[in-house]
Amino acid sequence: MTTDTLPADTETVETAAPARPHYRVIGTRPVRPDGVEKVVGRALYGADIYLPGTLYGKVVRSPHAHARIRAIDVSRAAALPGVKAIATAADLPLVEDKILVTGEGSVNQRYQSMNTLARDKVLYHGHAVAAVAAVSPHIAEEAVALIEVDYEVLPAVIDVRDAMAAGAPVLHDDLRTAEEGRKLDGPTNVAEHLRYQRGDLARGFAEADVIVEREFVTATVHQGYIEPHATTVLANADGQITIWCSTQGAFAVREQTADILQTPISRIRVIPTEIGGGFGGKLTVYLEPIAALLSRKSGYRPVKMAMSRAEVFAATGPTSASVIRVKLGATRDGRITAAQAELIYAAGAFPGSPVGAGAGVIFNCYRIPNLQIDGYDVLTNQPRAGAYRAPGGTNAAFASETVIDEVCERIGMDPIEFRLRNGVREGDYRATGPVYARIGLRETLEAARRHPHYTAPLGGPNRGRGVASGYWGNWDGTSSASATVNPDGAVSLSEGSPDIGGSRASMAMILAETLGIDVTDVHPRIVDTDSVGYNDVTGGSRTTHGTGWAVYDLGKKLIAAMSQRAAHLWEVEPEAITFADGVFSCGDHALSFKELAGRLGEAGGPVMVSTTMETTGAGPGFATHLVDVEVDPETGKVTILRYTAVQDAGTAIHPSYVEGQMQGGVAQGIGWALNEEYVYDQAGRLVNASYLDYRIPTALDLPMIDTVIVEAPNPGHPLGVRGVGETPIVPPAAAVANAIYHATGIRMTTLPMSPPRLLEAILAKES
Amino acid sequence: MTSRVRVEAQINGDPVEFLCEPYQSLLEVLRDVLGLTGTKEGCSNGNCGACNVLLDGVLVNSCLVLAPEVHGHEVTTIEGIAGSDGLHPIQRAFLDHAALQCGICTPGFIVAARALLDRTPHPTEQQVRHWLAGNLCRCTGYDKIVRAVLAAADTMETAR
Amino acid sequence: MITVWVPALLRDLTGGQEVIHMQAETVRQVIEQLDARYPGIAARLLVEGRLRPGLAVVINGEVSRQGLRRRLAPGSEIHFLPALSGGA
Amino acid sequence: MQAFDYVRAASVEDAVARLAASGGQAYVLSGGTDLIVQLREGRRSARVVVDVKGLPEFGDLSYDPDMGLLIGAATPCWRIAADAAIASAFPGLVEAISLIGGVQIQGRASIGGNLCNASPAADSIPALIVHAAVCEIAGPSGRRSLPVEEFCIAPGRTALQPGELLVRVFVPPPAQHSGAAYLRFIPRNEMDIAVVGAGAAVTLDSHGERFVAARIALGAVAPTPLYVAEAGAALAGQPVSPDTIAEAARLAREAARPIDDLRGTAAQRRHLSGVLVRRALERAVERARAR
Repeated sequence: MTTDTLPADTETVETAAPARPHYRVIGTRPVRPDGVEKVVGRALYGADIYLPGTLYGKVVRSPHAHARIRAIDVSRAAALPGVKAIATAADLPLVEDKILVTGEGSVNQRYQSMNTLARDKVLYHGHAVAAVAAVSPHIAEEAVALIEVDYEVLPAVIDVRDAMAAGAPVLHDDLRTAEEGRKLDGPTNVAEHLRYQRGDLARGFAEADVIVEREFVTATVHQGYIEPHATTVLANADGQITIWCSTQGAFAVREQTADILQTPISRIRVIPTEIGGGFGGKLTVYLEPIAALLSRKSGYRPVKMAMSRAEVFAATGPTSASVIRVKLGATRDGRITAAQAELIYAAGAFPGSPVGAGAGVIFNCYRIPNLQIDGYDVLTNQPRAGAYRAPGGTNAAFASETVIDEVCERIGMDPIEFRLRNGVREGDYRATGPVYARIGLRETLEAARRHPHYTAPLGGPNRGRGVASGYWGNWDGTSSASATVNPDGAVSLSEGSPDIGGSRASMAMILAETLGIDVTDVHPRIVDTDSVGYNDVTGGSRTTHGTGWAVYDLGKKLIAAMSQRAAHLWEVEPEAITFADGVFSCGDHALSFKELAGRLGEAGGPVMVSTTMETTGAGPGFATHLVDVEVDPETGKVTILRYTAVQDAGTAIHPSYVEGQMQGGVAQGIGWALNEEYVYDQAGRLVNASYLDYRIPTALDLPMIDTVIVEAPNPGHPLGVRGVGETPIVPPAAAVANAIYHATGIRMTTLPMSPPRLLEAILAKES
Repeated sequence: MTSRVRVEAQINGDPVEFLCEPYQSLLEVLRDVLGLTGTKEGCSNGNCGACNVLLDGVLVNSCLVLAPEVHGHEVTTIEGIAGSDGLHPIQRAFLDHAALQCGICTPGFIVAARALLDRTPHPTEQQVRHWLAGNLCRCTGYDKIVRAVLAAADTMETAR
Repeated sequence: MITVWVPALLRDLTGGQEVIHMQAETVRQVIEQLDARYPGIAARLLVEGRLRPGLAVVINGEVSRQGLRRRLAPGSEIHFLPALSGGA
Repeated sequence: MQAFDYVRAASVEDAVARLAASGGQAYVLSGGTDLIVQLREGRRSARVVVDVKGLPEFGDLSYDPDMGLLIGAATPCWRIAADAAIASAFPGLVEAISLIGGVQIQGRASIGGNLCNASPAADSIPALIVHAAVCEIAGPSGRRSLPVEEFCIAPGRTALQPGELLVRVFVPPPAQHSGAAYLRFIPRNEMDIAVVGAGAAVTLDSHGERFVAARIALGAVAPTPLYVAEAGAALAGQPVSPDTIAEAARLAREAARPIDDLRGTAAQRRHLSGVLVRRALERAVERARAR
C-alpha cells in the first residue's frame, strides 16, 4: 500500500555531496499505521476514556487578573447531592524549587504547583482556584457555581512595558532578576536578563553604510490545538495513580505530577491516549494533579476532567507577547557589519518565557561579526507562557527578517542575494556562540531563487511578494524503545514518544528500512510509562531524530540477535553470518528476515531487544519562504495568494508528513501574522476566549501551500535526519509583513497585522 | 427539577432509544450515553466542526442540537460513514493523501466532506474550501485535506 | 588547547575578555582554571558544586549532558548557554 | 449547561400559552445555533425551551413572483439558499443568509432565530430591511405584523411582547429593474461575526440610468441593525453615478454610531460603512441592470 508518486506541488532537492544513500523505504509515502482507526472514529483521545464509576471534575477559575484570595467557602458546594470531592491548594503539598527542563524550555516545579491551584493569590484571569468532582458534569458545574471565593482585587499588568515600569504591580514579592548566576536587588517583574555579545558593536555600526532600527510589538497567541486538555485519573488506596491523558510526553506528566503531589514517581503510571494536537501546549500538566487529588478525596473513584475551549484559551500556556527592538547595519555591497537586538517577552504569571530561544532565532541565520542580543523574561498577569512551535522564534524572525528586507531595499539588493551573501554555512559561528556543522540554509535560498514562484508576475495591483528565512535549533534528547519479532516475521515496536503528526509511520519506516522488511510488517505502538524506558517529550522537533535514532539502533540490535539465531540454526559462529538486503546468509544458507522469524522456535527462541539512548547531534533546521499577498486598500484585509515553503529536512523519512509539518507551520504562522491575538479588557480579563473571536485560519483563508524539501543530511544522525516540525512557523510572519510592504509601501511593525491595524496605517499614509 | 426525556431515533441505521436530560446536547449523548466517541468535542459552541454529524442527511454541529430534538430523526456519525468494505472512499483518500496529522478534526472533516459530495459530486477547490470552512484543522494547513476531498470525488465518479 | 567563550554577562569578571584559551581535560577543570584566573566566575556557573540549573555546556556545538565530568578533546570549544534556548 | 425543560409546541397557540405562562423564563427554540450557546455560557437563562420546528407554518418556504416570499421562522438557511428561484429573485438576501456561520450552522440556523437573537451584527437583518420585509407575529391577542426594521430594539432584545413569537417573515416581490446586495466585512473569510454589514436594494428606471428608489441598511454600527432611510432617499430620482453613490455612502457613514469592541474599532467601522455601502450599491445596480 505504497503511494510513491510525488504530488505535483512537491520538489525534492538533493544537495551536493555527501551523496544520499539509496533507501528502499525511506522517502516513500506509505499509509500511516494508525490511520484507519483515525478515519473511522475509533482512535481514543484524551476525552474518550470511560471507566465504570467515573466522576466528572470541573475547575473554579479566577474572574480577576490579579487578586489576593481572602477565603474560599466550599460548604454550599459540598452540600450539593452528587458532589464527591472538592480540592483547593490547601490539599497540595508545598513544593521546593526544582528546575525541570522540558525540551522547549524549563519550568520550576514550585511555580507549577502554584499554577495548578492558586495558593494565596490568583495571578491571571482563569487561574485555577478550586475543583469539584461529582457524579455528572452538570452537577460538577452547579457545584463550581456554589463555591464562594472572597477576593481582594489587585491592580493587574498585561503589557511587558508596563510590567517593567517603576511602580508596576509586582506579581511575586520574592522574585529577583536573575542575571547569569546572580540575583539583582529589589522586587521586580523581570525574572531574567540574558545577553549574547560578540565583537565591537560601535565599530561594526561605524562600518555600515546603512543602518535600520525599528521596534516591534507582537500579541499573545495560542497553539489552538483542536483537542482540549483532557484526562482521567484513578488513584488507588495503595498509593498507585493511573493517569490517562492526551500529552506530548507521558514521562513529563509523570514527573510533574509526582513533584506536584510529592508522590514517588514510580507509583504513577501514565497511559498516553492519542493526542489531538499540541504544538508545545501539551508539555506541562494542568488537570492531572487536580484529578488525582479529587480521585483520592472521593474515595478512590476515577475522575475525568476535560477543559472547555474557553478554559483552554484562558488557563493553559499561550506563547509570549513581545516587544523587540532591532538595529542592523550593512555595507552598500550587502555585508552585515553589526546587529543589535533587545527582546522583551511576556512570561505570564511565572518565569519562563521563550526569550532565550527567541534570542537564538533572531540572528542565527547570519554571519555577524559584531553583535549584541539582550533578552528579558518579564512577568505579566497572564497565564504562564507555554511552548508554542519554535517558541519565541516567530516574533523574533518577524523583527529581524523585516529589518533585513528594509536593508535590502535601502541598498537596492535582491533579498535572496543578500541572504546568500550573509547566510551561515558549515564552520560559521551562531549568533548565540557555537559553531555550525553541515546545515542547509543556503540550499533553501538557492532553491527558493530557482523556484518559478520567485519570478512569477504578481498579476494585479495592490499585490506584493515577501521573502523571509528562518532558523530553529532543534533538539535530540533521550529516547527508549523495544521490539519483538513475531513468528510471521512482523516486528512489534513499543515506543514512548506520543505521535502527534504521523511519527509512527516514520518509526515503522526506519525499522523496515534497517531490517529489509515491508513497512506494513512493523507494528508501532505508543505505550505507557511502565512499558518502555524513559522518553523525553515529543517536542523540540526531536522525535524523528531522537526516537528515530533509537529505532534505528533497535534495528541494528535485532539484526545482531537474529544473526545469532541464524548461526544457531546453521551451526556456525555468529560472525560468519552476513546480513544484506533483508537476507541472512552464510555459505549456501540464506533466509530472509521473515523466513528466519518463522524458525526462531528451533533457532534458540524468541527475539526481543530494547534500547535507551541519550541522542546527540540535533541538526539545526533552516527554511526560506515566499509569499504573495493582495491588500484591499479600502479595508486593510490581506489575502494570501500564493505560498511556497522551502526547508532543509536533512533526510525526509516520510515526505508527506514533512510537507504536512511545513504546511501546518505556515498556516499557523499566517494566522499569527494576520489575525490571532489575545484581547484583554481594562481589568486584564481575556475577552476573546473562543474560536469565534480568536481567529485561526479556516480552509477559505489559505491557498494551497507549496513545499520544496531540501535534503542536506545532518552529519549528527545516522540517517541524516533533522527535525522539521518547528522551523516552518518561524518565517511566515516576516514573509507576510515583507509582502504587505511591497504591496502597500507600509512597514508593519505590530502583530497581528489585522485589518484595523493595516487600515489605520493605510489611511495615515494617504492623508 | 427537570425531567428526563425518552428519545427514539435512527443512529447509523439502527433504531436507538435513550433517556437524556432535556438540556443535554446530541454530542454529549452520542459520547457519554451511546459510546460513539468518534464524534469529537473541540469547542462546544459551533465554531470548529469537530462534532459534525448528519441529521436527516443535513450537516450539523451536534454540540448545537439538543438530544431531545433528534426524536424521530436519523443521525449519521463518523462510525456510520464507512460501507461494508470498511472504508468510505473519502476515508481512503484521507489515508492516501496524508490528510491528517493528529486526527482529532478528521471525523468532522470526513462527515462534512461526505455531505458535500452527496450534494455536489464534482466540487471545485474553492467549493471544497468554502464547504469545509466551518471545520477547523490546526495541523495541516488544509492543503492535503482539500486534495483528499477532490481525489475522493474523482474516485467516487470512477466507481459510479 | 581548549577555547572557552565567556558568557557576555560574566565578562565584567574577565576584564571584557571574550575568549580564553587554556589546557584542560574536563569541564570541571575549565571552571576551576577560569575561577583561578578570574575569581568569582565559578560562583556564577555552579550551584552547590554542580552546574547551575538552566545552564547548558555546549562543546563543539553539542549540548553535553555529562556536566562537569565531561571530558574534552584537544581543540574543543566551550560555550555556556541558557538551557532554556531549547537546543539553540 | 444550565438545567431546563424541553417541550415540543403542539400548536402556535400552545407555544403562545407556554411563553405567556413562563414569566420570561421560556425561549423559543428553532435552529438553536445562538440560543444553545447562550444557554450553555449562561448569557441567557431559561426554565424551558419551546421547540417550534414541528409546527407547519414555522417550516414554510414559498415564493411566488407576484406574491413574494414567505419564510417560516424556523426554516433553516440551507433550504432558502438551495432554492434557485429564491436565489435568483433575492440575491442580496441569499447572500446574507449564506454568510451566517459555516455550512454546519446553515443546516440549523434560521432567519427567525437571526431576528429574535437581535444581534446588532446579524447578517440577515440589513438584507431583510432593504427588501422591506415584514414580520408576522403571533401572540395572546392574535397575529400582528411589524416591519423588520422595527423588530430589534436593543442588543439581544426585540419588540416581541410577553407571550409573542415570530411565526413567519414576508418579503415582497422584487420590483422591475431592481437589484440588491449584502456585503459584510470580516477579518477571515468565514466563521466571523460582521465587523460591519451593509445591505442595499435599488430600483432603476427602465434604462438603468437613474435611481427610482433605494433602501440602505447597516449592521454592527449601532445597538440594532440600522435602516438608513436618508441614504436611500438621497438616491431617489438621481442618476446612477459614482458621485450619487458616494453621497449615499457618505450619508450611511454619518448615520453609523459604532463602538470599539473586540471585533473592531469605531473608526474602522465608520470607514467600512462607507466602503461597504458604496460596494453594495454598485453590486445592486449591476444586478438591477442585468435583470
